[in-house]
Amino acid sequence: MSILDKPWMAERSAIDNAVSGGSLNFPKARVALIFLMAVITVLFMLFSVAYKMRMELADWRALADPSVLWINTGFLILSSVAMQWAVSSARKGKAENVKLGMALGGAFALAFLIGQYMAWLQLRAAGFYAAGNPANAFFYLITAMHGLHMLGGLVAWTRSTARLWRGNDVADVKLGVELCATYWHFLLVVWLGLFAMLIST
Amino acid sequence: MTHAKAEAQTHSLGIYFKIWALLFVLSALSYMVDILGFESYLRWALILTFMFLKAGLIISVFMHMMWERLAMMYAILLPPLLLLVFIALMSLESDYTFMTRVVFFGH
Amino acid sequence: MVYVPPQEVEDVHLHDPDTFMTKYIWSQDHKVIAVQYSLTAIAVGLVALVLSLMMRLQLGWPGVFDFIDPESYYQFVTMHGMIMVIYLLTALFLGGFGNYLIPLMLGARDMVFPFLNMLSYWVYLLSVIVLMSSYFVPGGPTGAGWTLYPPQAILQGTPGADWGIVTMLASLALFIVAFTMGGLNYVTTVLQARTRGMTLMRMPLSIWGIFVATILGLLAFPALLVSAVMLLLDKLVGTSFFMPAIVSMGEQLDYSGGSPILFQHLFWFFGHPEVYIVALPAFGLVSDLLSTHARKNIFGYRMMVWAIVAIGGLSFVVWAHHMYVSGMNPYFGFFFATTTLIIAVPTALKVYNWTLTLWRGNIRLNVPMLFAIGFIVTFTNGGLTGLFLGNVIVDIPLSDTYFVVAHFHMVMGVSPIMVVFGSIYHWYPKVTGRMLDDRLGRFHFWVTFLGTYAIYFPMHYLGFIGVPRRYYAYEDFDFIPESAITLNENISIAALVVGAVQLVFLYNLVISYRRGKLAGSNPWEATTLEWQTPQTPPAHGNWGDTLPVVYRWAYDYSVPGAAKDFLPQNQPPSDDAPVQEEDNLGFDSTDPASGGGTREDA
Amino acid sequence: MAIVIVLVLMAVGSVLFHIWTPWWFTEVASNWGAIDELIVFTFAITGFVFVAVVLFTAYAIYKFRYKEDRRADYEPENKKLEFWLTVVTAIGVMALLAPGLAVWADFVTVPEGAEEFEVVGEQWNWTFRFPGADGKLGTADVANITYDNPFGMNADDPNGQDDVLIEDYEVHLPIGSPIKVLLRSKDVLHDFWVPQFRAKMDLVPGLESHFWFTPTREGTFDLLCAELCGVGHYTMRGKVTIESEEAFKAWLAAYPTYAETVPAPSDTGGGAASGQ
Ligand code: HEA
Ligand code: HEA
Ligand code: CUA
Ligand SMILES: [Cu+2]
Repeated sequence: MSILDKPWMAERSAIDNAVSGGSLNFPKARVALIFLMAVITVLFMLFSVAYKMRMELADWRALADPSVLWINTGFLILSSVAMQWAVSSARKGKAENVKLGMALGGAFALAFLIGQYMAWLQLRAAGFYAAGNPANAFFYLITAMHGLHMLGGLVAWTRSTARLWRGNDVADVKLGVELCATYWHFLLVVWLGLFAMLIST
Repeated sequence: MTHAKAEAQTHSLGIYFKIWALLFVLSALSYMVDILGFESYLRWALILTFMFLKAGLIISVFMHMMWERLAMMYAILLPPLLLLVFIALMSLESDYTFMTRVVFFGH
Repeated sequence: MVYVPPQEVEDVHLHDPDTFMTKYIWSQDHKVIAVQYSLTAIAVGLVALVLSLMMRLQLGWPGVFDFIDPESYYQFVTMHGMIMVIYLLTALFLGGFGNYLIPLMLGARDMVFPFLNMLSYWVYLLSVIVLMSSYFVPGGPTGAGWTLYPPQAILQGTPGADWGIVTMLASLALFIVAFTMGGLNYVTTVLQARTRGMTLMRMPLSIWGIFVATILGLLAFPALLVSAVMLLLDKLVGTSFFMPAIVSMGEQLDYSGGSPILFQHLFWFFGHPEVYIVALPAFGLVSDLLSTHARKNIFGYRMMVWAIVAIGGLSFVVWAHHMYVSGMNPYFGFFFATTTLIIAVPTALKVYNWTLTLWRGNIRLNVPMLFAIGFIVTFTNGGLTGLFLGNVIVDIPLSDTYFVVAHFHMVMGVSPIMVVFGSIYHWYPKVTGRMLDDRLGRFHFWVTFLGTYAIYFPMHYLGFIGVPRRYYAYEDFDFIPESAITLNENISIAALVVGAVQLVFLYNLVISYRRGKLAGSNPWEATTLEWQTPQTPPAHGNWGDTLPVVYRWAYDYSVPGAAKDFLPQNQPPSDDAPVQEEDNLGFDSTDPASGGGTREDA
Repeated sequence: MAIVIVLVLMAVGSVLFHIWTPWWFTEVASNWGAIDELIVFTFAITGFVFVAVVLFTAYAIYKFRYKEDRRADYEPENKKLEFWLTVVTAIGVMALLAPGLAVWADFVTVPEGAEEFEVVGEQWNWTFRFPGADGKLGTADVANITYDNPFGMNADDPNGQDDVLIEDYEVHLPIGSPIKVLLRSKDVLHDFWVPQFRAKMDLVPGLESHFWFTPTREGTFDLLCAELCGVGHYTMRGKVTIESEEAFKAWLAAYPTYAETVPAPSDTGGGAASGQ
């Protein structure tokens, strides 16, 4: 099916009649997630554009990136790994491991968020206020935006996890677990990009 | 009409040649970027654009991907590509602003 | 011809309403949500309409109405522009028409995420409430112009710089959240929930327009969000994203180094796609109106789809044509003038195809058709003035004059509004089961069409003289002749008349709900699926027990050899309902790239 | 059928309105007369398209109005026709664009040796600065602005000492030679616009914008602000007088140079005190 088809023609018609209405072989929720991730990508790309542009103006003073960021990045990676483990356990039908993986994934994600907050506190203590310099402002802004998206992920995570704990069948929650994991990996990649940008300048 | 026939008519030889021609043009354009000496971000934006376009073409035709699926991939991938235009222009813009500040504001 | 049985639908769980509250208030039915969206949008639209009339009072009879001072004038301008573009048109086309038509036209039972859909409406309502609350905060709503350019938007000297701008930005952020929830729903529904036989290329153009506009919105609104968030921080926290060193009212402020131009780039990277977000659904809907009432297939369907997609893509690389006089890098002018004029080509093709659809048709001049014709005229007019503005050097004298105001009202304030009206007359029978009154409708059309032309056509000439926009008053300028003041007065009179006549329309909406002629299920003898529902108005779940199966494209009007002059999309091929056997119609029938795989999943 | 008549009247009426309109450009007073010509040319092309589309629509409606016993044609597409329409439109668009870009190229290339002067905008006043005897403007920055130094002059820039500062809403310019207008704002966006010159450009805080023109007609013209800059936007007015070189020199001589406005010698460094 393509834009070159002539939908009014008989031969085309015969083919089209047999076509079921789904364009993609994914569950609906996954399609929505893909679009959501595209939207978020655009959002962060635009922040980066603004960052790059603002950086080239003269009053930019790079800030000393708090070292706790490295630890946080570690948490985020662990969180992603745990989620992935939950997914593969779900595929194998091992309910207990799924629970454990999800719990760990959530815990590490929380640890990441707390760590990000610590980074803010450290910066403030060191006198880097948002209004002081655009580099500081961008740091707070970008980490906050990323954190908000993580929080949003945690809401979805809570729903899937609650269903797991209520004793639903693994097969029922499999999709939820998979989508969470995808989103987690996505946020990890976004963070790695942002982190690279923040520390390299 | 059977499905086999539908599949068979999908990729006649002509389209391969057309695609080859297009790929050729795109590569030529990439080289032009070098030859004409575009600079910094613009250069990379252009090269990346052509690269993406080529990759897209190859995926779409030679790897027998489903059109509909592809259309969606493009719908998702194209805008970030257009964002590259934005990035390139914004980079030029900040240089320009910076330049006027140096010349006229004295810092 | 193989017979394909109806698709085995995986039974969607419908949220069945049992009480009044769940049926009409917390409803998850896309039809109810659509009506909620539409009514809310029309309500704020009326506010914006009243604001425009207040502006016209001041411009027509300067100083006579002393409750309009400069502060309130700029607040009127800003709220009028913002409401009309975002809260009325975007919400009405996508939240209203999108919600109503997507599932019905595609043969689905509902949107794929009904709960999210409901949430989307409530967040939209919240954003409207926050917006309206700016009338009650100290200082009133912002008067920064709908473009909200910093530094002015957040500095003293602009009305509402303390609170109004904050409520405005907060409301926009909420709107974006609402839109994203709705948008993901529309896109996923179009891609995944079509009924058997409904391929993408069989979709009515309404759906194409709404679909592409939704994708544009999903990808463009983030730019508005980014600029709004950063502007908010500059305002509240004192960061300098957009703010350079500034002396305001004789005092050095605590800002340095930022770039106001960056805001403009971000804003228009959203803003230009935004104008197509309101144009593309209009393009789609009007195509269906024209085709149905001309009893003829839309001319050049494939070209129309291609043009919608091309316009959508191109609209992301023309943004800086709003910034020719902004002091940006002057060499950008070459790039943006070129891309801007290129966009005129696919748009022109759409105009041609609309007129060619009328050619050799069998045109029923009913109210929706009249509005559709009105659209063609006003859109052509407004689009052509866009060519003046897009051609960078020609824009230099015209920018920020009434020529621009005339351009965008013609192309956005009149032509899509024509489509809105036409579409309401067209689909009201499906929504309520009753026809709108025809005589009132004709009256409404004639006054609106002639009236708006009388408002905006002469306005271009004010622009040529050089009358600047966003001026509270024009006192003793040498270059503005006395006659221009008289002209302004006449424009205002026309605007008041047109504004008043909208009450007739509202009256018609209300009165016909009870007293209108019963419509039956397919009063216009249209082919698309929404007219083939078992009940009118469609019941919850839309289709009764089995989903419809689609056997033809959306435009089988006046098929040679058919018994009737329209064949519904779900009518199987037969002797008195043929499909075209051979390609003796088009110019070139060999088309190596067409064809493609079919899919067998349920 | 009323719609057919109305459409024809609209097409004809719009053209007649255009021909007879009393509302048109003021007489041009700069070298940018080419813009007027381009607009007339654009009008010719777009006007033709508009009339053609509307008349065609009207004719189609008239000819193919509903008849019970008639069937519409079945015509999904006509590739040949669509192709030619695309080509014709593309040609039309290029015909508009090419001359436009040529004039734009003139607009962005400031001629060698153009006289410079600077417009400084603030809410809601215009002030001006001329380069003085050395022909060079000194650097200036908003951060330097104090009560005594309203232009934010850099005290230690030698080029700036002889700059002539004009805190007045009226500016004079010599006729006949190209002038580069530099634009700077202290607070928000403004836009320097004299309708008779055709050209306009924003004043942007945080950068320096510019455009150029050659005055070709003597007289005093309204200067107005064309970018929304707060409640006083519509009151931000000025005057530009174009006159002979001698008259201009005489006028300029009446205004103080920067060095003359600096209150006391000991104070010269004071300008650097910024409000940061
Ligand atoms: C629905 C909304 C809508 C649409 C569709 C358009 C369509 C177009 N617009 Fe418009 N525009 C606005 C809404 C819209 N605009 C708004 C809201 C603003 C002002 C914002 C503000 O500042 O507040 C604006 C401002 C605006 C500007 C900035 C002016 C300024 O501030 O100085 C420019 C400049 O390029 C422009 C250009 C165009 C062009 C080239 C098109 C084209 O897409 C038009 C294409 C259509 C046609 C050309 C007609 C059909 C063609 C033919 C019949 C054939 C033609 C044939 C030949 C030429 C041979 N518009
Ligand atoms: C869709 C967009 C839209 C619409 C419909 C309108 C409608 C009108 N507009 Fe407006 N306008 C804008 C978008 C729109 N406008 C924008 C974006 C600006 C720029 C703001 C800025 O500079 O920041 C602007 C600015 C603007 C100005 C310039 C002010 C200035 O620069 O100082 C003026 C002046 O006359 C004006 C007048 C009018 C009038 C008289 C109407 C009308 O009222 C015309 C007649 C009425 C109709 C055509 C019917 C309209 C129908 C509805 C409103 C829906 C109501 C719903 C139902 C009844 C179902 N508008
Ligand atoms: Cu200064 Cu408007
Ligand atoms: Cu635009």
